[in-house]
Amino acid sequence: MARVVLIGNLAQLTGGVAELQLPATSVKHLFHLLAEAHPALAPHLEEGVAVAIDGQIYQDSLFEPIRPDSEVFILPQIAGGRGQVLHSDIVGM
Amino acid sequence: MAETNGQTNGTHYVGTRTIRPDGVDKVTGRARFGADYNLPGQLFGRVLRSPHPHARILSIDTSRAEALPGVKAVVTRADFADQPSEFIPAGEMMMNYKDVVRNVMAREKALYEGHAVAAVAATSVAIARKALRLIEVNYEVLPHVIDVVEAMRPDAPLLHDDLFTAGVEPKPDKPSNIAKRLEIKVGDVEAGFKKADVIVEREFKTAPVHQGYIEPHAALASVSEDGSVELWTTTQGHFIVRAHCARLCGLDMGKIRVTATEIGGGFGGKTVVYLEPVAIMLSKKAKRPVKMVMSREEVFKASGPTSGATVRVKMGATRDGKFTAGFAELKYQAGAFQGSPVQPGAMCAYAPYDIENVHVIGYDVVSNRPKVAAYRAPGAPISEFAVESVVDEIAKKLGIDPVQLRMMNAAREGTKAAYGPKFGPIGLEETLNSIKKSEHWNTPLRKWQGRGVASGFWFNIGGETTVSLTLNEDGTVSLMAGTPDIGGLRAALASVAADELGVPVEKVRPIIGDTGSLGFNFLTGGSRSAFSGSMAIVEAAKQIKTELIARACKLWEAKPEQVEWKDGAVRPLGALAEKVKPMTVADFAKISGKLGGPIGGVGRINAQGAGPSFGTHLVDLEVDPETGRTTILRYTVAQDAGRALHPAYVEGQFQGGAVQGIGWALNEEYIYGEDGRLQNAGFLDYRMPVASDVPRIDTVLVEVPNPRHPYGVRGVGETPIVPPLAAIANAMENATGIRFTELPMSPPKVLKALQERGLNTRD
Amino acid sequence: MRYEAPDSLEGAVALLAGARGDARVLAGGTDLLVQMRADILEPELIVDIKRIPETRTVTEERGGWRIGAAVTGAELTEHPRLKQVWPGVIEAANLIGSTQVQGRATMGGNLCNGSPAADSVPALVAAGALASLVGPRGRRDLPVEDVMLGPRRLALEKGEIVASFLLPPRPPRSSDAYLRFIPRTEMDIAVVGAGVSLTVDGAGIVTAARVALGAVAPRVLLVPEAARAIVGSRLDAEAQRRLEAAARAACQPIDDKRGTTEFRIQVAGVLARRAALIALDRARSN
Amino acid sequence: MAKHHMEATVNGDPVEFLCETEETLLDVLRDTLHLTGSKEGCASGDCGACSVLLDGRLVCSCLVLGCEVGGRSIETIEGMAKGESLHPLQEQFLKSAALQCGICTPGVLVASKALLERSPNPTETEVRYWLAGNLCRCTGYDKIVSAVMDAAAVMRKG
Repeated sequence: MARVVLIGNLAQLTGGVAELQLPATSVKHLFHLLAEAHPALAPHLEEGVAVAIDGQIYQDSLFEPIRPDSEVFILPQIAGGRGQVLHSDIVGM
Repeated sequence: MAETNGQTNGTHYVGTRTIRPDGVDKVTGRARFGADYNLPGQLFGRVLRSPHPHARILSIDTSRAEALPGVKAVVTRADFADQPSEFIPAGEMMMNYKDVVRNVMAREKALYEGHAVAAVAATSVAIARKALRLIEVNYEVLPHVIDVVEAMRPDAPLLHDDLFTAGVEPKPDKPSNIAKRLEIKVGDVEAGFKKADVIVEREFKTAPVHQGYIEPHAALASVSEDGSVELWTTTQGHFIVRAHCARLCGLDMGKIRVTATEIGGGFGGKTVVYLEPVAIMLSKKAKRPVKMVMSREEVFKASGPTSGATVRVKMGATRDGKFTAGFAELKYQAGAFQGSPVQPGAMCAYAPYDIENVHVIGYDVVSNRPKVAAYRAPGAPISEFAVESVVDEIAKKLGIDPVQLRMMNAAREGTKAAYGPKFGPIGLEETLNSIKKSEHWNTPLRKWQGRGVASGFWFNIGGETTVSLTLNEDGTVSLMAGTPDIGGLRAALASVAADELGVPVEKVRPIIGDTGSLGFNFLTGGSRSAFSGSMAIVEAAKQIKTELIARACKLWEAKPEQVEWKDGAVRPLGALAEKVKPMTVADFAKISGKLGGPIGGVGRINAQGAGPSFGTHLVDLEVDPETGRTTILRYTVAQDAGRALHPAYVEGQFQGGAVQGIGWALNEEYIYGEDGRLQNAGFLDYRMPVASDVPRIDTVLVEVPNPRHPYGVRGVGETPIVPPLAAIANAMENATGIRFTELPMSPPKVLKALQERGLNTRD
Repeated sequence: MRYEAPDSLEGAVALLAGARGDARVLAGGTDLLVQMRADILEPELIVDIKRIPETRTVTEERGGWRIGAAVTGAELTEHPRLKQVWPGVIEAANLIGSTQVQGRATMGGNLCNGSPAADSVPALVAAGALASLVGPRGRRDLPVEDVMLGPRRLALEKGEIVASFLLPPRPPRSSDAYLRFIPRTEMDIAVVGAGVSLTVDGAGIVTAARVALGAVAPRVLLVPEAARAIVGSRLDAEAQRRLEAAARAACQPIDDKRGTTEFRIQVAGVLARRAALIALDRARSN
Repeated sequence: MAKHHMEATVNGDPVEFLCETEETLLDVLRDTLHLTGSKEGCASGDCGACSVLLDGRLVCSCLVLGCEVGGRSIETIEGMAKGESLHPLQEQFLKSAALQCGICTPGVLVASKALLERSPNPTETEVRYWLAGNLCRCTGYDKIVSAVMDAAAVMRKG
């Protein structure tokens, strides 16, 4: 079971649950399991979050594998994708 | 066939100081920037802007302007379809096209001085300006609020009656100017403070500052009768501009072709659309090309600065210097619409340190100012200024050398970042060490001189990137990237392509393609363009090498294991080497037709694995105690670049970021009058550093390779603006004994502080 | 918008006097063009005075110097002799804007722009310079301190222009200095300016002095009390304190984006003292 | 009223143009003569991106009226390279990576040329103060200043 930690306001959408154990095998699978457990999270998962798997941050990347002993953090996304976003959050330069 | 990339291919251009391919055009005046484009029959567009910081727009009468000979089109809020209140996530900061369309053209209300209210296209600039004076706008002036703390008061003038603070439970029943409250919690700060022997708590204030690019926003749009659009604009991301214009103007993306002109600086400020949708709507009405260029005053009043903020920081440490807890409360100005960089500010605040218990609360607050736009490491300089100032105070209280204290608490590989996950290999310690070892650090100072140090962190990003490599018949290589080149990107990418294909770098011609020539590219920002672009080139080159090896096998009737790619050629192995000669890229190019047609590769990636970049800055300064004037005497930047593709342009990023930080720390600020109007909307009184204000900026290139990048590259562009604010405040404290907590540290503030302590004399 | 470039003072005066709407004199244009572009001014007539010989020449006259109102800062700096005689005036003119602006900006324009922060004006006032005005009623000389009445308000009659400045003859052991305060090292408008001109006797005692302050009142101030504070002294610590106090007492500054009232008053004393010490040092070595 | 008919010399070539009184030399260069190498960053003489030489004197072309330049000689960035060969300053700016975005570069080069014509061996301080009227937001000025000093050395050797 991967250890999954929600950082920041996302925990508010789970009624305060900030840490879960989930048998996720990929980011896509993880999102599916999270959405099942906490439907309020669903709209925020497909766009708008980054996923850190064992320290490495991934964004808009559904097929990244997750190992049973992985430590996974769900973070605010570090930049908006696809440009549906006018002011992407962390885009300087 | 062996996996090949730069490392195994024997790199020789990467890491060297090649001449940038776009250089000659830029030193001869040939390079075409936003305002340098013109089309036959073009009209000139001008924008009418609100003189009021906050006013209801009761009516707009454009009839007299439209009647003026030479006026071909006028647009107002009526020409832009309203957008539904649909939140699109960008990080946890939600963006909303309902706001975007209102920022491009005011609807119910003008929310800041300079807010666009109408626009005109005419046959001459003079006529367009005259027409603006003929537009009658009937305003109901409303009370305004500029300061972020005042805007948070329950009785403050309300900007949006449908804005309810997000992130608080239960959902508020009254609207407010607080768009959002966010929180980051790691460990237990209360327990952490209990373990502390020393606790320092301070409140800081920073002023909004503008990105200050020298090239004003400019756009040239041509809309034809069939609704297809050509747009030339100075932007950090033409694919992003296309997406926004499609949405705001109700057009199909496929019908919009956006060309990114050479860009005269952006620093985050050109990740946003202002003129583009307006030029398109004017051109659509007039059926003629429309050119729009902002004046410098418009740039200051109507394009994004970054947030001013109020920040409270509380840190605890043990007697022997271990940080036990860090708390921060961040109140960031968003401008007239929600969306300040408070989220990244919160995540970065304690990122440089290995600290178990962190609690950061952030507020995103609207007020009657221009909507903030990204600016170099958005949000981070503000929160890290506060934390790095307090770190220095702790060092002083404990009598520990400030570099030593940072070293003792520095984040390193495996450290759990203050925003959650563990760090991979990072270079903070190396930057601290190189500063400590520097001759600069060990030079004595005189009275009224001070020395300060501070570290800084930025995430960096990857993201969607498409780059194409095409072999021309003569063996030269055309490289097309889709991220605008602001500071030497083409030079860096050309070196990578040359090394990947084993061709001379001058045989590689890099260009920035338009939105019709390449697949999607996210914008140049987040320090991603060299990182992601070079990754995509490795991928594109791999396709070419695979194809060449396949063709060689066909031609030589050989098996893959009988050939290898080495140093820019497919080489026969063993017995085969007796029969055939190695073939270079150029050899294949000459006869590509005979071997199956044109040869090329396209790297289409969503780059992951961006490595964070840490930096440490060291500054010496001198204060004139009688006038409060500060002179920067000496400056050294040490930063981890992972691997510098082009060292000179990496150093340039370090130096430019440091000097922008010097301006932020000492003189730059938005100054408002009681009337809510900006008083210094020009270079004269905005006071960016000039050449005589700054010394040499020495650089130390630290290279701790990023294991997730084929060349070890980390983004470098943003981190350099993070440390200067605190480094300078720490040096001021060292010079005067006074802890300055408000930016800018301009002479009147400094002299006042010195006078209050009777220090304002030379002796 | 009409543009005229007469080659005689009479021609310029006639054009200005006859103008129907707003008429403006163009010397260096470094203020006029900016105000036109910012829609602050929309003159009906622009009279370029740079083709008028008197406005463009520097000549020795009556033992002093006559400097054309349209001579640029760069030209003044390059003049072989002026810098020795009037270093303060030249360094002041030299502080108006960047190198580029120096190529255009003039002392006439600097004065007639009517800004209390004009850099060359306190130096000219300290120097005891006269402005040579030519108008419909002929020529008259006015002390520079009397030309400006307040922000954008001048003592010029309709049709009257500043043709040149007259710097008086210099007794031995005399010199001057000008200092200004700006937040940056260049490119800013003076937050405070101080000009000091003085003469010392063989024993190094100040026998005559003029002290002028800029940007601390609605107009550039001549401060006789400050001069009195140092005449008869060797500018010792006590005299310096008196000078600072007198200079500060004369200030009635505003609070604005460039500096606070308190800041301007405090720094005016400091700059007056520093300028006086530089002038003294120069005078002694003359 | 009618436009002014002007004749002047730009980069050694005779030019004729018509302009309104309010048009600046920068407007004329960019919009009428299509010499867009000179840039408008502020239109108030505060950024130096429009720097040109007017009868050999460094000025901001945004602070000169088009109708003032009759019979005078103007040098812009477009006239800096002679034939095939770049000016030593242009060469050095490329070698030293003294530009990033490049918008300020034409003005900086024209201003630096004016400096080296007057002062072939400038100190770093002299260079920094001479160029104080040329804003650059990208480079922090470091590589610009060293490029000018190095170009000066090259030019002294001849």
